[in-house]
Amino acid sequence: MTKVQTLDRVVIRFAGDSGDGMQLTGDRFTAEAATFGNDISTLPNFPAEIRAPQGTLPGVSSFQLHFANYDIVTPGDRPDVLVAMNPAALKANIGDLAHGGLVIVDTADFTKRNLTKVGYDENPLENDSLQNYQVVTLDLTGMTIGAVEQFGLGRKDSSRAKNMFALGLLSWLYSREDGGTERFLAEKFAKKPAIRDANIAAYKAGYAFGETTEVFAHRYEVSPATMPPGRYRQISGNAATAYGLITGAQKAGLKLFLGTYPITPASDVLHELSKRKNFGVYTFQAEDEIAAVGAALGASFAGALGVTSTSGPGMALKAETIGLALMTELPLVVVDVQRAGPSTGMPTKTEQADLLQVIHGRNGESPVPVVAAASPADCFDTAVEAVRIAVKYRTPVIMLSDGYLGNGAEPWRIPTIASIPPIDPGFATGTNAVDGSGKQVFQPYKRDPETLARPWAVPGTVGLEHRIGGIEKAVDTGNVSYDPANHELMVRTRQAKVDGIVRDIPDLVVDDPSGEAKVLVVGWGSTYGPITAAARRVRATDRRIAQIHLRHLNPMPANLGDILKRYDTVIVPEMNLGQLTMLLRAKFLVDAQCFSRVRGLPISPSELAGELTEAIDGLATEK
Amino acid sequence: MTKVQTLDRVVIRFAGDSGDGMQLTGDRFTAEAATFGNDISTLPNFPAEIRAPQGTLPGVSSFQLHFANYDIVTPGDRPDVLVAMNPAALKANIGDLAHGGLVIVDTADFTKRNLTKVGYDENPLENDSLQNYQVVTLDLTGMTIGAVEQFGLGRKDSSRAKNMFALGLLSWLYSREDGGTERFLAEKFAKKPAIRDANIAAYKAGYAFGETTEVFAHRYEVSPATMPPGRYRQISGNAATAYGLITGAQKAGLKLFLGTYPITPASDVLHELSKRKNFGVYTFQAEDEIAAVGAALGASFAGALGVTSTSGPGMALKAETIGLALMTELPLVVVDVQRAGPSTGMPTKTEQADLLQVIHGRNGESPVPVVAAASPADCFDTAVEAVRIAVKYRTPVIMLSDGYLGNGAEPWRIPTIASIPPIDPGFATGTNAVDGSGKQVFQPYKRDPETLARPWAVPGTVGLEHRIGGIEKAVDTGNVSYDPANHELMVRTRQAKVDGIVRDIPDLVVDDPSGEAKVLVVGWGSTYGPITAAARRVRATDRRIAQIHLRHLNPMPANLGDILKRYDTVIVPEMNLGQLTMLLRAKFLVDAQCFSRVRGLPISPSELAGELTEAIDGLATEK
Amino acid sequence: MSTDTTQPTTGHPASPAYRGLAGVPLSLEPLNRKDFTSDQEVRWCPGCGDYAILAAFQGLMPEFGITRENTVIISGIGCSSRFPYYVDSYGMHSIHGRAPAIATGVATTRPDLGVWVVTGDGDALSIGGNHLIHAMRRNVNMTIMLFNNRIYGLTKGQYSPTSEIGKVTKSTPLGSLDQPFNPVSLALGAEASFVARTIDSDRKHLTEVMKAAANHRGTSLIEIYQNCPIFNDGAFEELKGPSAADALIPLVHGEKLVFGRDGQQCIVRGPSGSLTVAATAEVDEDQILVHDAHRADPAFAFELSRLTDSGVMHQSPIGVFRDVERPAYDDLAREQVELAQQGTDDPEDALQTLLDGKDVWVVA
Amino acid sequence: MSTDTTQPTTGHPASPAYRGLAGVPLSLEPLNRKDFTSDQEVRWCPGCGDYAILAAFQGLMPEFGITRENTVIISGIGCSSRFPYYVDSYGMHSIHGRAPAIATGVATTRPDLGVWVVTGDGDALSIGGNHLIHAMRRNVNMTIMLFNNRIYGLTKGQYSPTSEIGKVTKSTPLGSLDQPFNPVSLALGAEASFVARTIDSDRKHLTEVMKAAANHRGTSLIEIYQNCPIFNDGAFEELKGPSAADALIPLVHGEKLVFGRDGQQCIVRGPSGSLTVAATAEVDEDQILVHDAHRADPAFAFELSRLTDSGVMHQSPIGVFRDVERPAYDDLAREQVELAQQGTDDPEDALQTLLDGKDVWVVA
Ligand SMILES: Cc1ncc(C[n+]2csc(CCOP(=O)(O)OP(=O)(O)O)c2C)c(N)n1
Ligand SMILES: Cc1ncc(C[n+]2csc(CCOP(=O)(O)OP(=O)(O)O)c2C)c(N)n1
Ligand code: SF4
Ligand code: SF4
Ligand SMILES: [Mg+2]
Ligand SMILES: [Mg+2]
Repeated sequence: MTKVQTLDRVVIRFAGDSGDGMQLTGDRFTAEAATFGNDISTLPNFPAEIRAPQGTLPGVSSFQLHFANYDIVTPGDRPDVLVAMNPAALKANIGDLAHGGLVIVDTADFTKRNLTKVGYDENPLENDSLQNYQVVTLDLTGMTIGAVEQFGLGRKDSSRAKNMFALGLLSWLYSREDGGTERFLAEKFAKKPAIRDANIAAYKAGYAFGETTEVFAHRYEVSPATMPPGRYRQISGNAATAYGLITGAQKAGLKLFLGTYPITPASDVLHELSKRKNFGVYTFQAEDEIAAVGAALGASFAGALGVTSTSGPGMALKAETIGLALMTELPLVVVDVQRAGPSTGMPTKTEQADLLQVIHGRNGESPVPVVAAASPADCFDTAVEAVRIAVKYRTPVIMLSDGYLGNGAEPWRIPTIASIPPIDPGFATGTNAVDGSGKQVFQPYKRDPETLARPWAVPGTVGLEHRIGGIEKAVDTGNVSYDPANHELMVRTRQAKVDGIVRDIPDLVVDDPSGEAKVLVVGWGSTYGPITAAARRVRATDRRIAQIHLRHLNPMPANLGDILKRYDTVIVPEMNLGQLTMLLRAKFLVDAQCFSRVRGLPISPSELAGELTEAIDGLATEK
Repeated sequence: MTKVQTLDRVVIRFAGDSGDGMQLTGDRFTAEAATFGNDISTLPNFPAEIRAPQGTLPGVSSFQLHFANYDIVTPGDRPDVLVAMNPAALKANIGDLAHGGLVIVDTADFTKRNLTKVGYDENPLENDSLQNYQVVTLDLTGMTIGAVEQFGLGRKDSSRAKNMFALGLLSWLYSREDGGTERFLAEKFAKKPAIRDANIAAYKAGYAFGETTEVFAHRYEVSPATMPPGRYRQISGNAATAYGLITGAQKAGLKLFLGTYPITPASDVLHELSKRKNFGVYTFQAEDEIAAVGAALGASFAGALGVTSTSGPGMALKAETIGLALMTELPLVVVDVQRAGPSTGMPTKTEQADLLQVIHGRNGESPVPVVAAASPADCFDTAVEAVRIAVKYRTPVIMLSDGYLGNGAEPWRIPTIASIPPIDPGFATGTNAVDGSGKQVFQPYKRDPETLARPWAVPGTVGLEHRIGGIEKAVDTGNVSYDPANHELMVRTRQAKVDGIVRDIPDLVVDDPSGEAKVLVVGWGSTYGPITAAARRVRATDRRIAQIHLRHLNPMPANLGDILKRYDTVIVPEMNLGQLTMLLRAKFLVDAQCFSRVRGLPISPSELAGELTEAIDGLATEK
Repeated sequence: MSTDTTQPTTGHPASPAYRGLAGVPLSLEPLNRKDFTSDQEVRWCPGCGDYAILAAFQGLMPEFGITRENTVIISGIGCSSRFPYYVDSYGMHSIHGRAPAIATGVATTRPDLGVWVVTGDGDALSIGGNHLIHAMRRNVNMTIMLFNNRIYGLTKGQYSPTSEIGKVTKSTPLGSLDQPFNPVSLALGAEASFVARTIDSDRKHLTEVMKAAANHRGTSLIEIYQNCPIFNDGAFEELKGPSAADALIPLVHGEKLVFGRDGQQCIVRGPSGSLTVAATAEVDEDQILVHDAHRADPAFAFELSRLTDSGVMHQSPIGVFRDVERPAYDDLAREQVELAQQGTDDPEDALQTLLDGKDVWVVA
Repeated sequence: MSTDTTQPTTGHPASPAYRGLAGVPLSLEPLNRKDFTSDQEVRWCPGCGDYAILAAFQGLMPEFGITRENTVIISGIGCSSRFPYYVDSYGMHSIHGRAPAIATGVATTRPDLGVWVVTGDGDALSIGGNHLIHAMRRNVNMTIMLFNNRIYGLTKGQYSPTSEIGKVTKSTPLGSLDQPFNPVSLALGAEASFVARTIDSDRKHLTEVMKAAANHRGTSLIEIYQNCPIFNDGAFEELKGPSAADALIPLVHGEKLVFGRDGQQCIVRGPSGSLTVAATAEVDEDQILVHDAHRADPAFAFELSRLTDSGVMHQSPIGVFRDVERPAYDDLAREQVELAQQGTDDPEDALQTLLDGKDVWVVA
C-alpha cells in the first residue's frame, strides 16, 4: 500500500498510563515499520515502579520510535508525533515535542479530577497552551467502547482495547498494512476470543475512523533550518492565511466579511476567523459555495473586504460569481486551499492542480490576479498581498494554498504590525466628471489613469448613487452597453488592468550562488520546500543549479521571461501534470519541462534532486 | 453607435396593408441607413389600386431596401429580411425571401377570417411551412397599443403607430441611431401632438422591446457559395445540433436525455429537442444548470445518452459535475453555445471566449475532449462526433458552438441516415476479471486496452452491480483509494485516455492551393466563414495563404504540430484575446499570433484579409 | 483606525418609522418620486406589469424618508431584475438567482442601509430557490419582491416553477408536467417570518404591502402577481377587473376573512378541520375566521396559503399572511462582533498580540 | 433498432407489491440481507447511528423482492453518503448536494429501477436544498433518506441547517444564529406528496416507514434522526430510551393522535385553532384528532410538523405525515415520450424525414 515517500524520518512517541499498553502499541508499530522496510530505532521508557498509581506522572509509560527511509542511528531527539492517552502522559511528554508537532490526545480521562492530579489548573486542551502544536483531540476510549460493544466485554476490558484503536489510527495515518497486527493479535489472544476480537475490531475501527472522518491531513514534516534573527512562533498555513486576511483588512481600515462553506482542507480558515470577531471579522457559513462568494461580494459592494475560502470543488462552483466580481470590479479575496482532484478526489491529500482552473475557469475573457503561498508561514504575506491587490485594483484576487500548507506548520518570524504598509481603500467621496450639460456627475467606471481601477463608491455616500452588474458596461458611465467597440475596449481594459499589476511586483532574484548554472528550476506554491531541499542536495554535490519561485502567477513578474531565456534547461516541479509549465511555454516560448508528481503528497526532494542532477550532467555531456 | 461591421449587405423588405405606412417606414429606414453612411438602393412597390380592400393580397404595399458597406447597384434580388404586417403581406412576399431569411410577423391580424381571405387553409405560423426561415412572431399591434395608451388615442389611431414600433425594432436590430426618426416624427406630426407622441413612443417601445427581450440574436448573414450536388435544406446551428444529438443517440441505440436550463443563445436546442419526443428524446428543464447536468449524468449512469446544453455562465456552474462525470467515466455531451462574456456579458452577442474555460475550468487534473462546430450546418456533424467520442471513450465531451452559429442558418446538404456509421455502446454484459480466489468478478474500472475506456455496466444488468463516485478510484476495481501511486496512475490514465482519442481524428489537410504559402491561418469554430472569405480575397489578389480549421480542440489532430512548423507565420483569428493561440504556443512552441477581435460580432473578412495581406507582404519584404 | 465605512449620519433625524429600516439615516429634505427615478429609459414591453410595480415603489420610497444613498437594490437576472437601473439609488443587477445571497453580505455588514431584493419566479424559485429559503430561515433584514409572472420572460417564454401543470411553452410543447410551487407555502415551510402577496394591478394594495414589509425586521417576502403580456398574458386575469372582488381574499390582521363584492363569501374551518370557503349567509358569524398574521405558529398562515389555486387562477388570498417577530440574522451577527470588540484597546496592539500568540521564541 | 436499454424482465414475477417499485423486476429467487451487503468494510465511527439505518435497509430490501441489479442508490457527500458502498447494488457516491438531481435522470429514463437517495442534513438542506425541493414538487419516483444528525459529520463538526440556534461548533464558537429548518415543514411547503420521519434507534419503525415510502409512487422523503456520537452526541437523547414514549408522537393513519407511556397525552385543536398537546384525561375523546395522512390539503400535515421543537429536542412526531396520490414526474415524462413514439414506423425513416424537413432543394 502507501509508502511514506515524502518523509525522510518521523519520530513518534506513544505515552499513556502503565496499564494502557503503550509498549505493546510501540512494539507493534515498530514491527509494522520494520516489515515495511524502514530503518528503525526505538526507545522504550517504563515507569520506575512496577505499578505506579493510575493517572499520575510517575505512572506514565512511553515508547518512542524513529523510523526513516535512510540509515538512522538514534531514536530521535524530539518526537514529531505524540500520542497521549491521558493528562499525565500529555504533561510528561509535551515538552519534548518539536514545534509544530502533532499531538493526538484521548480526551476520555481529561476530567477536572485527573487534571488536578497532575497539576493542571486549566484543561490544556481548552486554552491556548498547545497552540504551537497540531492537536487532535478524540474520545479514543469512547469510540473503542462503541466499536467493541458487540463482544460483550465489560466496560473496563472494552476500554483497554483503546491502544489498538490508537494503533489502527496511526497505522492509517502512515498507510501501514494491517494484516500483521491482526495476525499478531489473533495469536496473542487466541485463547480469549472476545478479547481477541475486541482488539482486532478496535484496531480496525481506529483505521476506519482515520479514513472516514477527514480528521487528518496526511503527513507532516518538520523542516530544520538555520533561521534569521527575530521573534518566532509556530504557525499553520490556514491560521497564517486567516491572520494575513485580518491584517490586510485592518491595514485597509475595512471590516472583514468571510462568506464560506466548510470543505476539507480549507475549513480551518473559517474556524480561525470565526474566533476573531474582535477584529471586526464577520464569518458567514453560507448554504453553499455560491452563496458564500455571493455574500462576500455583497459585503464588498457595501464597503467591507469580502473574502471567501474553499477548496477545488467549491472553487468550481464559485466561478460564475467571480466573473460577476470582475465585471463589477469590486475587491474580493478568494482563497483556494487546493486538494487532490479531480472531482471529490482525495480530500485530505494535497495537490496543486487548480492553477489553470483559477486562471482560466470562467466564461468569457475574465482575467483575475492569482498569488500563491510557498510555505505555511508565507500564507500570511501572500494573504496580505492578495488584500492589497484586491483593494488597490478593485478586482477579485485568488490566493492559492494547498492541503500541505494549510494543515502544515512551521516556525514563523513574527512581523511587527507597524512594519506592514497601510492599504488605502481610497473610497470615492465625490463626483469625478462633468456631463454634456456641464453638470458634475459621478461615473462609476471612470478609471484611475495609472492603475485603471474604477472608483469604489460605497452605499451611503451621497451623490454617488449608481448601478453595477454583470452586463457589459459602457466606458466611464457604466451604463449597460451592447456596443461592439465599447465591448472590445472594456475586454482589453480589464486585461490591461490585471496585466498592469506587474508594476507592483518586485523583479525576481535568481538564487544561483555560483552565477554559472545552466539549469533553472522554477517553482510555485508549496513545492518551495522540496525544491529548496533538492537544490541544496544538488549543490552539495558541487553541481550548479539556479532557482526561482513565483508568488505571482498572474500577472507574472516582469523579468521572468528574460530569466527563463538565460538557461539551457528549465525544469518546473509541480504536483500536477504541468500547469505552470504550460503557461510559461505559451507566454515565453521556452521549452520548460515539468517534473510532474501527482500523488497527493509533496514532491520528494531526493527524487527531484536526482532529476536535477541528471539534467545538469546531461548538459555537461552534450557539450 | 453600432456599425454593421460584419455584414457586407442586407436586403430588407417591409410589407403590409396599404394603410400600414410601409413606405414611410422604408423611407425612414433608408434615411437612417444613408445618414449612417451606407450605400443604398431601394425598390418601393405600391398596390395598383389607390385603396385596395384591407387585408387582401392586392392591398399589400411593400418597400425593399438594399444597404451595404460597398458599392451596390441593385436593390437586391431576394430579401434577407421580411417584415410582414398581416397574412396578405406574408403570403405575397414570402416566396421572394432567401432561404434562412428572417421573417418578422405581426400576429395581430392572423385571424381565421383574415387567413381565409388570402387563401391560407392553415395558419402558416402554426404549421411547419416557414421552417426554412427564421420566424419571429410578435403582437406588434398589441404592443403598440399598449405603448401609446397614455396618449388617449382611439384604438385605431393607436394601432396605426405599429409601423413605427416595427421600425424601432429594426433600428435596434441594425443598431441605428434613433435621433433622426424622432426629429422627423416631431416635425411631421408637429400639429398633432398626440399622434406625434404616440409615434415616437411606439418607435422607442419597439427599440426597447428588441433590447429587452432577447428575441433576436444579433444579425445574420447569407453566405452565397457554389455548392456540391445533393439535397439541401436550410438549417440553423441550434437545430442542427439537436438533430445531430438525436442522430447520434439513434445510431447508438440509446435514449436521449437532455437535462438543461434555458439560457440565451442555447435555449433553442431545448426547444427543438422538446418537439422530438417521438425519437425517444426526454427533455428535462431543470431548476438550474447544476441540476441539469446532474440529471443528464444520472441518465447516462442509467444507460441513456445524457446531454446538457447551455451558454457561458451556465457552463461555469456545470464545472463541478463535469468533474464527476470524468471521474465516473460516463458518456455525457455538454453543448456550450458561447456568448459574449465575461459574466452576463452581452447575452445576444457571439464570442468564442469559453475555450480555455471548457479545457481548464475544473478542479484537479480533469481532461475532457472538446470539439467545435465551424458553421450552422456543421453543428450536425460536430454533435454526432461528440456523441461518438462520449460513448466510445466513456467521457464527458464538450461541444462548442456560439450565438452566431446557433441562431445563424445556412443551406445544409442533408446526409443520408444510412451513411452515418453506427455507434456501439458496447454495454458490459458479464464479468471481466478473476479475483484472487479464482472467482469471476466484474471490475468497473478495468479498461479496454486500446481505448482505455472502462466498461459501461448499466443498472439492471445482473451480476455487474458496482458503485462509482467522485473519490479517487483504485485501478480496475474502482474501489475508493487514497494510495499515492494509484492516484498518479489514474491521473495519467485519464489523461492518456483523452489524448488517445487522437487515433480517431483524421489528419488535417491544409488548404493551400499553391502549395507555396508562407503564412498559415489557423481557425476553430465559427470563424470558419470569415476566415474562408478572407482567404479567398487574399488569393484573389494573387497572394498565397494556407488555411486549416480545427474541429478537435482536445486532443488536437496528430499532424498539427508538423503543419504549424512548416510556415513562417501562423495567424490565429479568434473572437477572444488569443485562447487557441495560447494552447498552440504552449503545445508546439510556435510563435503563433492571434488576430483578436472581441466585439460580440463575427470577425470581418475584409479586416482579416487586410491583416493577412500585410503579413504576406511583410514576409516578402523581409527577404 | 475605524473599521466602519458607514457614512456619518449626523444631522439626520433619528430613525425611520419603519422597523425594517431602523438605523438607516433619514433624508434631511423631503424626497419625491422623481428623486428615486434614474436617468435610464425604462425598457420593459408595453403593458408589462413591471411598470406598475416600479411606479408604486418609486411613489412609496419618499414616504420611508430614508436617503437615496442608503437605499440598495439587488436583483438577479430576468426582465424584472432590470428594476435597479430605474431607481436612482445604489444597485446591483447581479447574476441569475443569487440576489438574496449577495444582499445577505450587504445587510450583514451595513445596518445603515435599506436593502431590497428584486427577483422573478425563475430567478427566485428555480435557480435561486436555495438562497431564497436560506435567507428566509436566517431572517436577514431585507425585503424581497418576487415578481411572479409564472413564466420566463427574458428568455422568451419557457415555463417556470410557478406555471400551472399542462402549460404549453417553448420548452414544453406537450404541456408541462411539474406541480408548481406556491411561493407563500414554500416560504412558510422555510421558516419565513414575513410573507405577503399582492398584485400589480392594485397600486394601493401594492403600496400597503410594501409598507408592511418595510416595517418588519428580518426577511420580508412579497410575492407580486405580475402580468407578462408578451409571454403569459392574462395569467391573473380572473384576479383583476370586475371579477377581482370575488377572486381575491383580502387578508387584514384582526379582521374577519370575508370577501366578494358584497362580502358574500368567507373562510371557515370545515368539518375535516381544513379551511374552506363558505357562503357568508350560510354560516354563523362566529364561525368566520379572523385573520391573525402574528401567530408564532406558521400553520394558520400555511392553511391560508393553500386557498390559492395551483392551476389556472380563480382565487387567491392577498395581503400579509404572516408577520412575526424573530431576531434578524444580521442584527445578531453584528451584536456578536460588537460584543467581541468591546474592551479591545488599540486594534493594532490587539493584532500584534494575536500574531505573537502564546509561545514565542527569539532567535538572536 | 431499440432505444430501450432496459434488461429483459421476462421470467420475473409480475411486479412488486410496493407501488413505488411497480415496474421493477422481481428476483426469481428469494434474496436475503447478505445479498444486499457489499464486500466493502463499513467505515463509520463506532456507535454511529448510520449503522442501524444501513442494517434496517439491508434487512428490508429482500422483502421488496426486487432484484439487486435493479436497485440503485445515489448519495451526495457526507458520512451518511458512504451508504451506497455498503449495499451490493448499483450505486453512485456523487458530489455534495446533487443526489436528487442525479437520481431524477436515473428515474426518468428507467421505470424498471428502484431508486433510493441517501443524503445528510448538510447535503440535502444546505448545498442541496434547491434540488431537494424541486424533486419533491415534481414528484419524481424515488425515496430520499435524509440522515439528520444536525451537524456536519464528515467535515468534522460545523453546524448544519438543522442545528439548534446557539449551537457552539467549530464554525460558531459564539453560538449559531440561524433558525434551523424543520425538514418536514420545508417538504410540505414544497408540495411533497410523501413525507415521513423516523429515528435510528427504532429498527421496527425505521422499517415500517421505509416500506410506506416504497409503497408511495413519487418522491418520498424520510427524515431519519441519526445520532453522531462524535460531533453531536445525544442530539436525540430525549427521544430515545425510556423517555421515548413521552417524547415521540406516533403518526398512524386513521388512528387517534395519542402518545405517552400510558397514552396520557394527545393532540387536539386548541381554542386558537392551532394544534396543541393536551392531557388525554382532560379532553373529550372526540376532541382528540385522528391522523389523516391522505388529505389532499397538506395543511394538516404541516400543522403536525410544527409539533417538533426547533431547539433542543423534547418532542417530535414520527411516522408518515403525508402520503397522497399525485402523478409522478417520470411516469408522465415517459407517457409523453411513449405517446409521441406511437405510430412511428421505422425510426431511421422517421429521422431521415426529420432531417429532410419540409423544403428541400436539389443541387445537381
Ligand atoms: C446562470 C444563468 N442561467 C440562465 C440564464 C438565463 N436566464 C436569464 S433570466 C432567466 C429566467 C427569467 O425568468 P424570471 O426569473 O421569471 O424573470 P422574468 O424575466 O419573468 O421577469 C433565465 C433562465 C442566466 N442569465 N444565467
Ligand atoms: C462542493 C463541496 N463543498 C463542500 C464539501 C465538503 N463537505 C463534504 S460533506 C459536507 C457536509 C456533511 O454534512 P451532512 O450532509 O450533514 O452529512 P454527515 O457527514 O453529517 O452525514 C461538506 C460541507 C464538498 N465535499 N463539496
Ligand atoms: S417579456 Fe413579459 S415580463 Fe418581460 S418585459 Fe416583456 S412583458 Fe414584461
Ligand atoms: S462523524 Fe458522526 S456521522 Fe460521521 S461516521 Fe462518525 S459518528 Fe457517524
Ligand atoms: Mg418570470
Ligand atoms: Mg449531518
